[in-house]
Amino acid sequence: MKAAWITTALLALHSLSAARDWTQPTLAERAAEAAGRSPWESAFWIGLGLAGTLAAMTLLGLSLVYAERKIAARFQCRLGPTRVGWRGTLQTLADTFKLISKADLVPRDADRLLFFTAPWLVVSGMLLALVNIPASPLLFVVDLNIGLLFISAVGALSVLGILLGGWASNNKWSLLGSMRAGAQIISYELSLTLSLLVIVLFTGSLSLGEIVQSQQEGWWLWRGHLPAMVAFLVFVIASTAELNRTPFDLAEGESELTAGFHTEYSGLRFALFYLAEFLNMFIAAGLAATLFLGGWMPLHIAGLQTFNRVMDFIPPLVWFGLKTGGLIFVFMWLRWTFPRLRIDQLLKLEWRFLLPLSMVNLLVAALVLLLGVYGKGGPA
Amino acid sequence: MSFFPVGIQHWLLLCLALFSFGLYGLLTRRSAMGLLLAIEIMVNSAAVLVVALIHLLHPGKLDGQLSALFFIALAAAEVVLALGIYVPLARSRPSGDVTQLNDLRG
Amino acid sequence: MRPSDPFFYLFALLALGLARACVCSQHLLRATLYLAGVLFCGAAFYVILDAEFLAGIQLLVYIGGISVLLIFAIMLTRGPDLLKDRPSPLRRNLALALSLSFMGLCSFLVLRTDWPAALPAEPHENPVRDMGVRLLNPGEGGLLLPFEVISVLLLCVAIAAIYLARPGSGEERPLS
Amino acid sequence: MTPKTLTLQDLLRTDFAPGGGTQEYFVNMGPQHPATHGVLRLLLKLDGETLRQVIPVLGYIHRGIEKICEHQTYRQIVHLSDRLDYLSALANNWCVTRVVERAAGIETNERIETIRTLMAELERLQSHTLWWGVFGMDLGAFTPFLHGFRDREELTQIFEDTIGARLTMNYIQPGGLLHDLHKDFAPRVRAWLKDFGTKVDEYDRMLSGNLIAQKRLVDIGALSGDEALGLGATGPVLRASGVPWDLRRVRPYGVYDQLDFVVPVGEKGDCWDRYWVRIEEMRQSLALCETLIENIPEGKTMLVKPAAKIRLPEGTFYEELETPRGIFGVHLHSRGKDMPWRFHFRSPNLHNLWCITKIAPGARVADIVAMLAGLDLIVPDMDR
Repeated sequence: MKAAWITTALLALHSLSAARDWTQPTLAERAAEAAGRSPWESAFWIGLGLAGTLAAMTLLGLSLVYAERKIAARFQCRLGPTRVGWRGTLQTLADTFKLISKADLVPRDADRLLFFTAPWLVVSGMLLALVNIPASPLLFVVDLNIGLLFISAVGALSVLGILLGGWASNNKWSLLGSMRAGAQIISYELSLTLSLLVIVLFTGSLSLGEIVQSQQEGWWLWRGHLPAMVAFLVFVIASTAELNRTPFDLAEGESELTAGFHTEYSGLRFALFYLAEFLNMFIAAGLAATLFLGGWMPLHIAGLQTFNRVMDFIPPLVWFGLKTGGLIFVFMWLRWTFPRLRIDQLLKLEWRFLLPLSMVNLLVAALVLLLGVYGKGGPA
Repeated sequence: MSFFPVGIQHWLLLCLALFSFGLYGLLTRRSAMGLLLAIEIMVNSAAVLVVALIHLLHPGKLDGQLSALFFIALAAAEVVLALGIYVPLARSRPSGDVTQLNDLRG
Repeated sequence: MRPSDPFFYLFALLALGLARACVCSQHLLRATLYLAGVLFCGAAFYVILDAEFLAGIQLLVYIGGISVLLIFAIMLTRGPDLLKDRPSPLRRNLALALSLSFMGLCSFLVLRTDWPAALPAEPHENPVRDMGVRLLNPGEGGLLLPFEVISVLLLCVAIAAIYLARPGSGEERPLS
Repeated sequence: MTPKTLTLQDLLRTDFAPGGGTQEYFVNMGPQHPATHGVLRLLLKLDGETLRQVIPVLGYIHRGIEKICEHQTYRQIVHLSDRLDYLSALANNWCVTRVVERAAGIETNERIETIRTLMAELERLQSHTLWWGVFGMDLGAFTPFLHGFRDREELTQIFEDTIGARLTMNYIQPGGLLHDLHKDFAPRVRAWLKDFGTKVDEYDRMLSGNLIAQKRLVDIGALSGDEALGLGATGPVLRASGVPWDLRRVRPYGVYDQLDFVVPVGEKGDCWDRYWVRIEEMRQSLALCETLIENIPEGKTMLVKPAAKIRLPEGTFYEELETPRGIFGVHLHSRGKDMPWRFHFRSPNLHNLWCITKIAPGARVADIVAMLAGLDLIVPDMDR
């Protein structure tokens, strides 16, 4: 019986990985292709992309919150959710229903229009970025030729949402929190973008699909030598700051600002902020995995043919999931280990350390590219 | 001129309308901030106009996009400088009303 | 009718509505949000005009940079008097007349002009790369000089802004 | 000319002048705020993120305990003293007991004194453990909070076996102890102490050595020894400022005179010194408990008939001792009845709180949270 199960599972896995063609068209390309034939077919692909993104968003949000709670519990010598569903897996779903059914409170003197708009701005920014993440050749909604630029551009929508939400709440703690968030995100955006540019320099493309393709011979983390490694570190630090997670969670530091910009939010709108926070973490981790760790490309080591064949057997979605999951775990690990920085220390870290470092790093990357010493060595 | 297909005239009229809104704002606003917002609308409509004209008259030529890039950079510089003046100004006096800024007069 | 045409009308209506709200709103912070909306529509126009890179830059610079800066500046400066901006009826009517006549005159010219047909398309395999090459090309058709000039300008602006807004500048050089 | 009394309204004036370039504003930290650990209200005068002034506003949990004491018998007062600083309930009990015993002339035996000392030291450990967890949480690290509570929980269960209560102990009574030790007490305490020795090292690894934590603590909120004395600060706050004043050493009570321990003293009096002093006190208390648990003499644990009414002679009596947070004093004025005529508590937290007004100006909003955490305040003890 067991053997039958294993055989079936292996066959299914194999059919998935065998179906892999690394130049598969994305959903958007399918839609465009279909538009030439019939509008219905085009609408089908567009609808599939939208529905898939929304479903993935919900599922990811729920599972990430669950993972955070379980991992935090392990760090803190406790169990985490255990009651609802198998090992508490449905706990977050139950909490979501609770949040949705809660009374919708708006502070008396709040600016209602901005107060209502802010969470949607944050979520829309997140959603626009999410469609660009290449989870696997099959699960890739759009491959914009300016993908990377687009992702960092729509990230701005969430800054706008956070700033306006904090201001509109008419609460001084919220305002302080949103000012902190604004200053922090604008500052760290610089070194984040500079670290992305290193990879753009190596690949010569902004399209995430092409960036993944370019790592067929090896991940940029290894092939890019020192600059790529530094860029990876800077990216992880700066995106932790962009995500407002500990040790950079000053915008919502609960012991200082009660809850920062979302102090006055409750119910569904709070849930939106919360969802956006977790999905932005997924986007950051997915982006890091795509840029530096080869995206859905399997791990290959040059010269080990059998090993590489075995690695090829694992479907790309699993590879992407493993890499992204590992990075998400790192984010959570940081969060449950470190205390919080102070605002001036935070800005000092960026302007006096990370920004000069990433600028020099970009120059070194250009030098590496000019001398042509990249592209050799390391696990491919 | 019909609604479809969208041609040069449609784009020109759209940008003109946007520009006129900006002009209206420029003439009615009293606060420095409001003026800045109006100017941004005007600059943006001009940039769209340039891109649209080049795109529709000479498709594939990149000059429109390149000049729009310069537009964007200049607008960014202008806003940064304007805010650099505005913030100390608004802090040192009761409001950001430009009609009250007549200290250099006589 | 091209597939992008309905989108043109959609975003044109949106942009016009938001622009009107932006110049008429008495609440400066809301006006800034409307401005962000207008700029977002601008990015949409660029996409319709096949300039995706420009759309990305528009989002990054305008929404991510300028709108956030504007909101920051409004938050940093105090006072409810800043947030209300109500023009007098005379001023409003004059402005309306002036901008409408400008609009009318220019529309008249636009509609009267015979616009030439489009030239044959110049194909680009990778427009972003070609733009980059143009920007850094010192030779024929190259834009290296303006590019360098604007880089220097941006640097000057950054330094000037820091100088103007540095703490204590208000006391040392009173504007009155 | 009448002396001018400053009201809250006077303090609430902002020094804003047009053309000044900066703008000050007020923010209420509390009475409901996570960093104040209770209903304490701090009015912060801020300029951006920089603090200009801190005005503590008390009275949100005032229960009139001193007034209630005037209508309670001396045994009942012990019970009320639990409700002041609930993390040092045993020390508070002991202080009330000592003043009553001295006034009534009750002599206790060696066993009672040893158990009292042991319990007080165990409670110091319990209190500091909780403080450490909350301290981490205030700095933004949530994990220490649960680790601290985990270690405190076991000790609380040990207390529960013998005393029957987890927080409001009411254990040290005039004339002895409420109950004798539980039969499992000694082995469980030994096991816990053995375990806890490794835990303190774990605390060091988790928070003390963290670069961010050090950046947040070192040179923040420095309080000189003179200032600390002037403000009436006691306990770890005073010792962190370099004043080696520990009543267990300078005026020994219980069996402290037979014990050997070091009083940790800081240098600069900043948040880091306050942190370090408490961590070091944990190590010292650990050693003390290990000695005490092995040396509990035999004897009776209650020397007065529990039902007997205690009637004190006329006079004024004062006793003080060292709780985990500083000097706790009881001032008792008796007119010969079985109830006091006036009963006054000198609570350490009220005086320690006032240090914040000295050290906070010029710091950031985040620093005030670190300072409050370093002062280790218990709000019901201030308001009484």
